[in-house]
Amino acid sequence: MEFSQYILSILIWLPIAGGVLLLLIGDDNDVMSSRAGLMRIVALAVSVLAFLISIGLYAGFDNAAVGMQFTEKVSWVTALNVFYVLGVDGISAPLIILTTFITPLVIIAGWDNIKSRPAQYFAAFLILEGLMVGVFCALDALLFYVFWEAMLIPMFLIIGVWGGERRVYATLKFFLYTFLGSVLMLVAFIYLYGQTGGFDLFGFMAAPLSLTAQKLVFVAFLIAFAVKVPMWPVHTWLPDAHVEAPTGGSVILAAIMLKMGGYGFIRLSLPIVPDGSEYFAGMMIALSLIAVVYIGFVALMQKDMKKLIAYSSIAHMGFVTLGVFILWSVSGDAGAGLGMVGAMVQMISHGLISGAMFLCVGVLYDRMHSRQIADYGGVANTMPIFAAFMVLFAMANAGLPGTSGFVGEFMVIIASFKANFWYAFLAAGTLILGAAYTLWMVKRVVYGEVANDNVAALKDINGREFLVLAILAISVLIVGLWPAPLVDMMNVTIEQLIEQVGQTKL
Amino acid sequence: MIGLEHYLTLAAMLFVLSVAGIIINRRNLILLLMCVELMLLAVNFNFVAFSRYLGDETGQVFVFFILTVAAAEAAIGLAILVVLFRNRRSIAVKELNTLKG
Amino acid sequence: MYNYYLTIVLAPLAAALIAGLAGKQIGRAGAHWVTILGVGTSCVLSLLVLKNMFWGGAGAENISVYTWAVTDGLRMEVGFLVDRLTALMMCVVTFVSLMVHIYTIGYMHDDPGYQRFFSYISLFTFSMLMLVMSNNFLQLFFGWEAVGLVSYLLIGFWFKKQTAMFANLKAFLVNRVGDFGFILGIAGVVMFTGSLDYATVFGQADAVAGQSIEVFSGTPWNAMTVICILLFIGAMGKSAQAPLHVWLPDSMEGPTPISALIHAATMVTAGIFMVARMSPLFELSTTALGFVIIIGAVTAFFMGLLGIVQNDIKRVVAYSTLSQLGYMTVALGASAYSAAIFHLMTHAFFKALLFLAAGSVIIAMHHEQDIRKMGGLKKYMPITYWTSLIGSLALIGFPGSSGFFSKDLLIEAVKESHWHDGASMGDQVTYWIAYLSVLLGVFVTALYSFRMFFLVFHGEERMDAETKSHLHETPAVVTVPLILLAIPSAIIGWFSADAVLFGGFFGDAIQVKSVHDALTGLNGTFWHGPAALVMHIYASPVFYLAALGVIAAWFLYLKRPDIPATIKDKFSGIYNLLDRKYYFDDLWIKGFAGVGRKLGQFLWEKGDQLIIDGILVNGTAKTVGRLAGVMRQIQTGYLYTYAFAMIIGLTALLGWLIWLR
Amino acid sequence: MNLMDYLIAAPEIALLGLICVVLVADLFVDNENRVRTFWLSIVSLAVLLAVLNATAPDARSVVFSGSYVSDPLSQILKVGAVIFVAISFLYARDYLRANEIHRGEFYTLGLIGLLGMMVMMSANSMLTMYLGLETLALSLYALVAIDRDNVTSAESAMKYFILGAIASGCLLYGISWVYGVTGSLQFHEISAAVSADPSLNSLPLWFGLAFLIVGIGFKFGAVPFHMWLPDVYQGARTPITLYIATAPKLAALALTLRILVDGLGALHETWSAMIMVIAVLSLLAGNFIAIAQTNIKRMLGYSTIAHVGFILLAIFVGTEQGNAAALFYTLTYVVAAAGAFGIIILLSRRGYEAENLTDFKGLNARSPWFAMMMMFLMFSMAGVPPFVGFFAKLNAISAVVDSGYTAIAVLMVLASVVGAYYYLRVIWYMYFEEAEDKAVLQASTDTKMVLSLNSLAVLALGIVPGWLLAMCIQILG
Amino acid sequence: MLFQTILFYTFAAVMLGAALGVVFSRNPVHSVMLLVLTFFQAAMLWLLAEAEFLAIVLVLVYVGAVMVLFLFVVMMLDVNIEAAKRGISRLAVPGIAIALLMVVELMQLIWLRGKGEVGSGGFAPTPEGYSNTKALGSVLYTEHVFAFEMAAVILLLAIIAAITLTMRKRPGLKVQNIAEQVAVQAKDRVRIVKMDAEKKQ
Repeated sequence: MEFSQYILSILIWLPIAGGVLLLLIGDDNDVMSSRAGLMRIVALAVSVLAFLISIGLYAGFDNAAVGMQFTEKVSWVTALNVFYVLGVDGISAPLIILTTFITPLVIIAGWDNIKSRPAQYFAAFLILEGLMVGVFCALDALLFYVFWEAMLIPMFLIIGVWGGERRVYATLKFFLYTFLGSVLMLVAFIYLYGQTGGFDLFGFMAAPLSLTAQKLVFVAFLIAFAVKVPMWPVHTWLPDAHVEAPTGGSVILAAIMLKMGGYGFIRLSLPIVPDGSEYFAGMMIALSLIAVVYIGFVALMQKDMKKLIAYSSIAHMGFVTLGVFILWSVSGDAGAGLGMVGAMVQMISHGLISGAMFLCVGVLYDRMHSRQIADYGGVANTMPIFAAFMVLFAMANAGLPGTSGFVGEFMVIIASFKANFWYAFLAAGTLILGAAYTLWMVKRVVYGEVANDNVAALKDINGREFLVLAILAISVLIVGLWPAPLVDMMNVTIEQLIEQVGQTKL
Repeated sequence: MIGLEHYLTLAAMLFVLSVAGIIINRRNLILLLMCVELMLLAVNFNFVAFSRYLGDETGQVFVFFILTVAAAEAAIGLAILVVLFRNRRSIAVKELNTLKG
Repeated sequence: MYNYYLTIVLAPLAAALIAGLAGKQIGRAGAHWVTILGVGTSCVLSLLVLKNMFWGGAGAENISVYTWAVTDGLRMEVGFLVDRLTALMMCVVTFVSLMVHIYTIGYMHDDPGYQRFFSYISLFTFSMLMLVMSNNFLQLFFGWEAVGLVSYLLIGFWFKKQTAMFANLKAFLVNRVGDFGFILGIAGVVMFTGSLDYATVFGQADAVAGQSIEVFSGTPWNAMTVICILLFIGAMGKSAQAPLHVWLPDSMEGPTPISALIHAATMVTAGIFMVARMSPLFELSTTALGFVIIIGAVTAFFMGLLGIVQNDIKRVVAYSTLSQLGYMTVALGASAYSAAIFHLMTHAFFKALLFLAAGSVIIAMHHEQDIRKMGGLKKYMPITYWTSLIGSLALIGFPGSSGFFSKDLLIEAVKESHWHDGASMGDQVTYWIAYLSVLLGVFVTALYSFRMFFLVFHGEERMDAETKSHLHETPAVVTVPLILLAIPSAIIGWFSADAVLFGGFFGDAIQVKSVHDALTGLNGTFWHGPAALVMHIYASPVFYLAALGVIAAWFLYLKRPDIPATIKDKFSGIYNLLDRKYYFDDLWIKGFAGVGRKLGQFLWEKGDQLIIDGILVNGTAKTVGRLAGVMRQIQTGYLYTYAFAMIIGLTALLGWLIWLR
Repeated sequence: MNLMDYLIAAPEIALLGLICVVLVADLFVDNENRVRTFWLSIVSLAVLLAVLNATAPDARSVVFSGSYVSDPLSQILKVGAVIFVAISFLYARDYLRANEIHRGEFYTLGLIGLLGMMVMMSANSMLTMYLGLETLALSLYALVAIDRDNVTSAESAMKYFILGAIASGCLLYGISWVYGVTGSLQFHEISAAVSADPSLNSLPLWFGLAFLIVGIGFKFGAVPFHMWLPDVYQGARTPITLYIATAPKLAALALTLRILVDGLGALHETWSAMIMVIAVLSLLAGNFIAIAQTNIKRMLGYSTIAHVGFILLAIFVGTEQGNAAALFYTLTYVVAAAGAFGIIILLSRRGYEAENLTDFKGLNARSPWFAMMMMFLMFSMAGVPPFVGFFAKLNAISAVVDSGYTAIAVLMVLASVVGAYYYLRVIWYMYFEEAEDKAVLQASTDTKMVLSLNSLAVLALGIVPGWLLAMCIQILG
Repeated sequence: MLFQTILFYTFAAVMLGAALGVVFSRNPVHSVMLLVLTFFQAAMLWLLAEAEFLAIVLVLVYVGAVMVLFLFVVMMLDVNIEAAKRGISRLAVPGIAIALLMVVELMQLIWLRGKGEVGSGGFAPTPEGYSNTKALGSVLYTEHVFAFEMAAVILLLAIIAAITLTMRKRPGLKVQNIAEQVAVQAKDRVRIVKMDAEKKQ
């Protein structure tokens, strides 16, 4: 019995166990009490341990291997032929590492500014972490679905309990929107179960399906994943959820949860219904481009920082779907694979950048309790270190080369040019729009004379905040300057995926 | 020749009449209980008719049990009615609407 | 040499990081010493590299540093291509940068953001070096954007100043418009060659030129034309060609040293450099070259005109920069890449000099920039005066100055270019537009240069008494760079023109089709060495036009200062047109930005909030809620309703069985 | 007719004996010591479980001249019913004591109701089924009215009674037609008669079927025969509601499966359409109207209607898979319902019914543990994994999809999205709002323990649903 | 035969008329009496159909016990008849309509569509010496013993329920304490009190 054999299970269940432990330790609203201290340390220790274990995953990951690694398989619900089967490949492994990487940061970020029910807060994040890892490594559709839906629960509570003014509206909208999306996916799963007799994803992939069936299944998947991504026009839950969520919630939501939509498209839609995906590819591309352009314009006019970043997330995620669905419009080198890898890198990078942006807003919000751009101005005068980070992340958000934000966009634009000039034309519009909305916000918030007394009274970030932002800044730069390790993880898997998608199932 | 159909028709009419009585009535709960008795009578008619038509006693046995149950039902129904009357001093159907929506 | 290159690039970066991250620890002096050391190292090593190329006979080197990423058959690398073009650029960049570093010590002496400033300009040097030394498009784009970033940071260096904040945002966004085209161009390159590497791409250039792309379906366009125009749009942004020039004058909100470094000498020339670097591609598309030359010509002439009406000392120089960049672009369009690069080099020196001199004046004037409030500074600031004079003369092409050689030869190259030989009507129109622009531009250049020169240094002293009492020459850290820049501005043409333009200096770095090669044609007909050219100035209209310009400036601004005002009144239409800069700012700000914001507001309020959220999402929720409210009414609470419902159900089932089944 | 018959029917006989013991023993207990009756009832139920266990059937055996059947289905349903009756007794105890309606008759009537359910579960003829049904129904009417001084209880009892009588009248009318057409009351004979003479499968039998469906629909609470359900859920005292909401659903399932599948399986084509219509209506009406509710008991009543829609849709497809799904659904739904009403009882105290949704405000602050338990239950009912409600819905939908009714499956999932809203609202009140009532929850340890186990069961069953599902499939396979 | 037919129609007409009277009568006491009449007519009809035992049981059990109970309750509750007089529900018209529709449906079934499927015509002939009562009795305690027991349970239930719901312990009411009664011992029954003789004062 080898440790590495169960590494995925450990990554799932360790945080969940930690979360349960926290719930058992119980709450103490006095931040300074020893119980609260113990609880925070447990939370951090568990999340850091999970991250260290995921480093082991990285170390043990074989870039050249085709197929799943670290697989585990146990029968779960025999009557339905459901298995507890886990495994990672080049698509899921980076996302898992991203998850375990972001969670400790979120926990540090919420260290002592969550005043009410901290144990439940941290427990929710730990449990959420386990479930998210579960989504990324589940290879059984039902197991996937269970993790996928279960994930909503902690998030629902995080937004609802620790959120802002309109948290109830936001969190209900979030839950119902995503729930609506996923139940249709469930119907599709059940349909496929009827066709194959099991919930094995590979079984689904191997099953021959008629074009009509594929189209319907694709639409069902689409609704689930499009909501999660989110794609225009099912995106409106995101700004609300982001605005109302506590900082940590926004970070997790933006950094990881949105990725599940993209992951779903790549892991499920493409290989299971290749012909259906091909049929709808044009529409998907159109929606992606609308997301990039339309949402770019909308983001420009936001008055709330979190909302702006939320809209920018939607626009950035448009690149993911674009990169994936140009698959059929391109052939040869530097085409489909590049788009797909670009989409994946964009997901990772967006995870880092949007997380960092939300943390930045959180830093301000903790001090001024406002997210309105108009309430700020000249923050750089009182918070120079913070301003430096903010500008860095803003630049990354605008896709500046050398930061991670550039890598994915670059790859996707290059690949989409091959598909159609206008795809690339509209996608590249983000260069202008992205810079416009991000930097305009930076201009109004960070620069200028000190706008009011509140800003004048601001204190620069403390060590804890510095640590979190610095870690993210370094990762943003590393991915931007040397994405090769990341890209190498994905190459083989994506190559294989494209080959698989290329074979019709009709 | 009087036969099955006639009895069935009679039963059907009684049945419908009892149903109509329940729907139309808005003043007296006791009347509803009586309509229920009528309805059971209609059913009994059916059973008797079929039993005789088929020459099979089981139907009549069933009627026997229905009569037993109907008696028990009447007892409990009236008991509930009494409870209701004690609480509300009224047995009007139309006033029985605090639970709704 | 690999270690040299690495050091050249990394030394400024390391210096920038030290000054930026550990600014507090190392102090002000530490910051300037470390950055000067870094840039100085780069400068020295760059000169060594150039020397090796020039005299050591070292060939071009194409080195890969590390693999950025490889996927789907596309290698994305970071690497250096160092040939003579690169080496020359490296020297220009590092030298000007070094000068600016030194100058900054004096200029920014009292600024609280001292360390930050040094960090930025060192970072800029690093970025610019990455740009010019790149051996592939990816890194080129990296450098391209990185210099944009630093430019953004530096324009907005005084972040409390609203105008500066406006200017830096504007600069970044307008540059992004260019980058938008640029990245599409790169995408086009990858599409047709499957590579980002210069060598590979150039190797396949001929094949690409044979292909076509349907941007609009049904109309196939030559692939190379599309790629080149897209790439050139990038250059238009960075090199501030009309209509993407609007950011450059505004960028003067930044501290003067960076105006010299970034917005005159180096960054803005990145576009010129890039086109020259891409000469193997541009050569294959006459259409693209036509586009380039027209844009250049328009910029060269019309931006120059704007210089005449500007009153801000830096803005005058800025418009002059625009105009000169237009010259270089025209040269590119005429396939005289070497001429463009040569002009780039000389321009770097004299324009940096002019900016620094302007900065010197500004220091002396206590940050007063309006030339109408200056005058007669000659006697207070002799060094600045003389160096300015050298710079201005070089700018207008005074015989023998560096500008003379570069500009004269450039104009001659345009005159003799393949456009002139073109048979078609279009070619001829292009030719005349280009040629007349550059020719008349000479007059305009002389006019605005000396207008400024006279207004600043001669004539009556219009500054207030307070300022006047403090007027004195600036300190050595300011004047030494002026002098050091004045020297090449004055003389570099003498011993580099022949080599750079006619000596095949660039070797394979610049490729020109023989039919396009006007410069080589000049060799022996027009060009007989520098001395001969100076001797034959009378044969060229350029000299007369320049002289006319200077005289006109003298007449209008020293002799009869009342005339300009009369002209202003008489031709108020034209004046307004010039004063409002042909309404380009309005086009961009009110036009595109305004429409964009309105569109954003509209999409947000009507699209997101009203239709999607209001009607579709919340509307559905409300409908469900209302439906629930209506449906619960069925549950009236009356027994008879309940019984009725049951009976209806029963009747319906029976009815279905009887009649429908 | 021999001794074997009595042995096989031993659970019912034992229960009847125990009822008499409890009934008599209660006379010797005065009001202060009524809890002894409770414990005696619990012991009786434990004994009954033991008897059930001892007589667990391996196969189907029909006794008492075809009136009584003992098979694995009846066994599992009976075990479930016994357990839920015991749970409802436990949850009820403290509440009844606090509200001074702690009377021995509650337990007696509850046990007689259980007997009725068990007879229904084991019924193999229409007659037995009817008698079991009436035994259950009559004890329920009495239970609803047991708080004699409560106006709404009396009102709801009256409504329940009248409508119940109409429903059983319809059921009987239907039985009479089936009897008239097939000449038999026993399910397997009816089935055999229809198979032997397909011409019987025509309008008269269908008519009988339609009337039977009214009875079934009423018992389950399916639209449009559901009208009693919200009123009774709201009007009855909460422990009674708990009782009604749990075990009788198992009996209703038995009623449905025995009549429609065992008896009239050959008419599947006809009844499936009817069941489908009422199921879909239940699904929609239940979920929609529940949204507009402010009383949580009433809301859960409408939610029950929606769940019934799911159960009936699983049955409507007529496959073994569907029946197994219905069984699984019912069993697990009842677990969740027991827990939910248990928590409502927990929140109530002397003279105070926690029956408004707003009473749940800030429960997380008052008792994080039970707030979490309630959250589990609500998510389970909403069908969110990893709670068992998800698997229940999954099986039901799976059965529907596998029979080719994908559109209905889509409707089912969409309805559950609508339904999710009102479950979420409970969680919202518990977690996102401040408490208006800060009183500490009072309950005895055993209640708390069982309630916790009950609620945790929805999670545990969600994580390991396999055994129960396998059991359901095996039973109905 | 004809005589039987006439009897059938007479009884049927009276029964339906009485049933209508039950539903539409304004006085509950009248309703109860009309219901009794209905049951009597039904019993007659059953006799015609040769279901003698049930006919008798109907009269004995129903009229004799249940209807009396009804009457008793009507009297006991002392309903204000005047107040209860008016009022037909809003659903009267649709109610009657739906009832008519149902009649149409059932008639369709019985007379038109069901013809030949239900079978029609007279009742099965009874063998010589057939005793309806005996026939029922012989199956009631054998085949239907389980049901019979259940019927007993239901009656027990009815007793319990009725008592539970209606028995009131008024304050001051003297009730037996069964526990005490059973647990009583001889020494509790007789208490010997020793007392001193009274003295005359």
